[in-house]
Amino acid sequence: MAPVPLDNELVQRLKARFGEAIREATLDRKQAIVLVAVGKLREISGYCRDEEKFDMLTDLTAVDWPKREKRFDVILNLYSFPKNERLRLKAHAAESEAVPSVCAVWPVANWLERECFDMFGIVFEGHPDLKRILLPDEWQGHPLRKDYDILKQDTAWVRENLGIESGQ
Amino acid sequence: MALSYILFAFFATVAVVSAILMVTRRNIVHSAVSLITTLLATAGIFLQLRGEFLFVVQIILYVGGIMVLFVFVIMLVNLDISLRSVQFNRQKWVAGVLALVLGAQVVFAVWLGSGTLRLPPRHLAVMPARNTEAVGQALFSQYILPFEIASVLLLVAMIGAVVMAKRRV
Amino acid sequence: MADTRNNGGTWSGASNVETTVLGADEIILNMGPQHPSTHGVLRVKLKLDGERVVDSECIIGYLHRGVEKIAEHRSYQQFAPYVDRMDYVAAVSNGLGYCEAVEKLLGAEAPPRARVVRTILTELQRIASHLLWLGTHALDIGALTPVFYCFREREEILKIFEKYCGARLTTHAFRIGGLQYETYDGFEADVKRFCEDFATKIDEYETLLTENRIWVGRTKGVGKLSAEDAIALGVTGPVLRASGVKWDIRKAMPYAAYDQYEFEIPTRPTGDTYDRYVVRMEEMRQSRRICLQAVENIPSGPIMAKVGKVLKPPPGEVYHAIEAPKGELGYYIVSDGTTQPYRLRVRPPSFINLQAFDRMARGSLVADVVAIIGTIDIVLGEVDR
Amino acid sequence: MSHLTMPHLIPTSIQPYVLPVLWGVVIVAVLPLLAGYIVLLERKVMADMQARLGPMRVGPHGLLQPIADAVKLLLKEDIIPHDADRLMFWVAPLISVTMALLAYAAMPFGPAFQIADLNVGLLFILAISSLGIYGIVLGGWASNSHYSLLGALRSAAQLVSYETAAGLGLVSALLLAGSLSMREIVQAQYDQGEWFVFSVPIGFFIYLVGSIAETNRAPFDLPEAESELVAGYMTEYSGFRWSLYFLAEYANMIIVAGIATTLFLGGWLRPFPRFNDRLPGTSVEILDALPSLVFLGVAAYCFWLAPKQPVKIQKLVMGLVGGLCVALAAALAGSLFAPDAVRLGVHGGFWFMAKVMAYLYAFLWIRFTFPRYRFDQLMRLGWRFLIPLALVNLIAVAVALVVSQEWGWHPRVTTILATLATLSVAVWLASSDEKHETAIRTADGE
Repeated sequence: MAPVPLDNELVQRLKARFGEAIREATLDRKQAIVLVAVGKLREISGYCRDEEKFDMLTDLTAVDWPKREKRFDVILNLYSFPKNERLRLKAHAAESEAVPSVCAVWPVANWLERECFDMFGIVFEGHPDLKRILLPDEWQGHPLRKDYDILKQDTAWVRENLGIESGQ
Repeated sequence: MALSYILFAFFATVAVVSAILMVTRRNIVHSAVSLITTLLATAGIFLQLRGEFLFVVQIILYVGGIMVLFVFVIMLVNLDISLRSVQFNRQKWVAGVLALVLGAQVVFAVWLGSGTLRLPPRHLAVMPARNTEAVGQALFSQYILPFEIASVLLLVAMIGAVVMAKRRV
Repeated sequence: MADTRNNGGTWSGASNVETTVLGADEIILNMGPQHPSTHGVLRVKLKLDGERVVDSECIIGYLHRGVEKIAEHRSYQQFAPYVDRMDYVAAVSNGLGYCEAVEKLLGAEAPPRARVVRTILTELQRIASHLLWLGTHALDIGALTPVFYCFREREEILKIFEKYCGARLTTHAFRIGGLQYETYDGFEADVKRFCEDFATKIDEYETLLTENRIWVGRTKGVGKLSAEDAIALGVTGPVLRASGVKWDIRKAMPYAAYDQYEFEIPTRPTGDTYDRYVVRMEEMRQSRRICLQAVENIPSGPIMAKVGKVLKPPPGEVYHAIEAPKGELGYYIVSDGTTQPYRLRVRPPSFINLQAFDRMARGSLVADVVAIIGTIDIVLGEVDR
Repeated sequence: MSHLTMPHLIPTSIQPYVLPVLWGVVIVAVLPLLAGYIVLLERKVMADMQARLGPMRVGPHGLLQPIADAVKLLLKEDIIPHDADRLMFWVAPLISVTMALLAYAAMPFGPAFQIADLNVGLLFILAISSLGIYGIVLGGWASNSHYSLLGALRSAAQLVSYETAAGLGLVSALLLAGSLSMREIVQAQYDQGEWFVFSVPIGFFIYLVGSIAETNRAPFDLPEAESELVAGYMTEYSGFRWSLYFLAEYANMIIVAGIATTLFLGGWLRPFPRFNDRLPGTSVEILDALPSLVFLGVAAYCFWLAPKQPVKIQKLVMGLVGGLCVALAAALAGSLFAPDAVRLGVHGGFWFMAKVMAYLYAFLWIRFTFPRYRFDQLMRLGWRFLIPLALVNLIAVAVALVVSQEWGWHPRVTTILATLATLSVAVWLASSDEKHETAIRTADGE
């Protein structure tokens, strides 16, 4: 069940094109995962959409690994209608590092990136209107980070707007 | 006959009072409503003269049609801007003189007394019983020319409105 | 939930709501979050020029409960009921997606009997979800009668759910690895009876609406979305199929028992509100066909795979998507070997379809905004999570 | 008033004053009750069409529901918005209700029951009901809220434009009647032996559509469309003030139904007025016995239902309703043997109300089957389809009349030809409108 290194033509074409920007390619539970350098994310996404025909960005999300120095995994789930195939691009990003936005490549990323910013605090550089989408604007903190304890809320906002003292 | 005098007095006072109200009201919609009451009062006077058709047409046309558009426009236009602008443009003296002249003429006519006026014989003043047909007959026989001219005038007005509206859309 | 109290920061440059009054050429009309036709707590800020919509912004988050954060503090079995609360109109298909994702994570496989019963219940839930959509959508556009017919049929389906697992709306009908309950005797008869008389009922709705000149007038050409825009905006489900893209996960990547039955995928060329109506009506017919085929021979055998009481999936990650009534519902689960998921991300079809609202609403009239919100078929529980 | 059969209790000198007042009081008293029961009828018919039961809790089968509604509305708190224009806010519903009630002055409920037979009767009713717009417009403006102002402006625009369409529809029937007095119109239909709905069907259709739009009923109920403008001009009104608007709407509905009945469905005339062969051995015409039979049937149904009622009080009230129907049947039957004027009066009233109820049922039926028009479609239908069609219909009927008088053809033949001509124009208008509409849609679609 452990992830197995993957080396099919798609990975070779990517490596040929982007060289060492393609860090590693693995297969986990029969699903292709390609780890890429975060700087090149936009070029690789453009390439995947145009040449590799991954014309739909199904989902864009992030995973927080606090113990690593580049703590965030930015995950892009792609899908290709012609080839009926899925591909998962992954990029490591440090806390204050700006991730290039893929809104230009897939417009659906607009709200998805806003949610990532809202929940993780990852800044997407080049996003047309990056602001919180689910939480109120003045909310402090990013809930889906591992160090954001589930009991601790932005008590200031809750007290001021909802008038609940304990915030619980 | 006493009742008709009472009714006439009532309608006349209502018409005059609401006319004055219309001019003096600060709130535009109130003045529009008082204009409507004036028109209704004049319709009442038509009815007094047994002119049912005129009474009904006055209500349908003036009050039911034109005044609705007046009120419509009043609501569309943004009121508070126009309220702040100056209402009177400081020509009090000219207005005062004109009012005096007009008043003098009215007083002189009343002073001379109705004897001097060449009023048509009494019975003509009251309209024939079935006056809808009478109005119809008169309109399309003796007064066919003014009727056509009026309709052309209305047509021109409509086309003008359409042309103006077209450009803005 | 972008709050308007600060000085118009949330709006590209427009002044605060109060100052733009009727007189100026543009007004800002605020619909929701307590508006009768926003299908829940959605707030839409429309910038109008007269009756025409110039710009729109959806403000969401009023129903945000932090489901993904909770998932990180619950075991896999404990989290299953939360999944029903997201798209509370199609709880069964949420459950199917989650259970199959975790089974993929474990490398387990539900037994054939469980997979067939799951398919039947999910297709019934799809019909129920579309019925609720049709009723409320028609009510927004002013047709008062269809809503009662739709709810009458939906009631039959909810009765079947209640007999099977005791709950009508948030059913928690499935377990990781298969089913908790054996089907009650008479299950096949109930489903067959429902499917039989549903055929005439759906024709009843069609006669009421499809050729109705006012209905056609209110829906044709409203909220147009081209195929390219749909794919670019990541729209999935009936909204995508109505724009002419023939794609359905049940056919592209079959799951549960969908590969055993034949059914068509309805598509329409122009992608306006009328086409989405036709696509969903046709989908209900196809779901009925699937149910009929499935009920014919439900394989006997165990209903639960051997996954054991305590689930400890080996470390790694999986993304599994199913065709929910609203679109592609995906679960991306990262496991670190413990009994609790390290990260659980739900790909919500309503949230992503709602993003296409601005593209559809721009240039339409205020009365159409209500029809457009209805035609995207969103459930705010899933949009806000 | 001479034809009144009322025993001459009142000295004739003041009769022209007392009688109208008496009838006026009767109408103003009966109308709110009638409007209330039409609301109940509407909810029951709506429920029946939607596979459910409608109000069943208050009284047997919800028969006391209108009374409950009225009491509730009286007790509800009466809120006046903060900086609303208090005078206008108070006056607006009054205007609506008084205009609605005033229009009943010329309405011929039966040969005997008509307050004032003006010789401009029809025009008078149209004029008074067109004043009703002020109630809506001022109400919308006075409540000083964004939504109600939009609703008021929209309903004013809708009423003004559909009044012309409905008016022109009426004029085509007036051509045949030749007079504006409601009584003479009905008399003309009796003389010509044919209801005008058969001679000018398109006029009737235009008036039907126009009247639905004029009373803000679905599918033209955009001003108070729940989904966009919440409740249109009525948003800020509550309690009794709101019920005044509600009463005005239903009173207008009955007026519009009354006009249609008088002009197109032969007012108080029995379906086949001239068919008068007698029941064997009696002086009673067969068709005259019909109304009492209908009420007997209803009474039988009530008595059959009564024992089935769960609660004792409901048994009692159902029995009461049955008794009422029997009394009505007896009155109708009794009047057959009374002097002619009384018989005509009572039966005329029955037939008039039956036709009004049938017309209102068509209103309700249309309301529950059609979705709502969008505002621009509503205006387009009014101005580009109905009014031109009404004008063409008017010309066609006029030409038909002249042709039948000059060349001696039978009037029915010429009117049928006129109807066919207008129908072809209607089809052409609809198709050209369709092409134009798709042209607009494709234009602003890109």
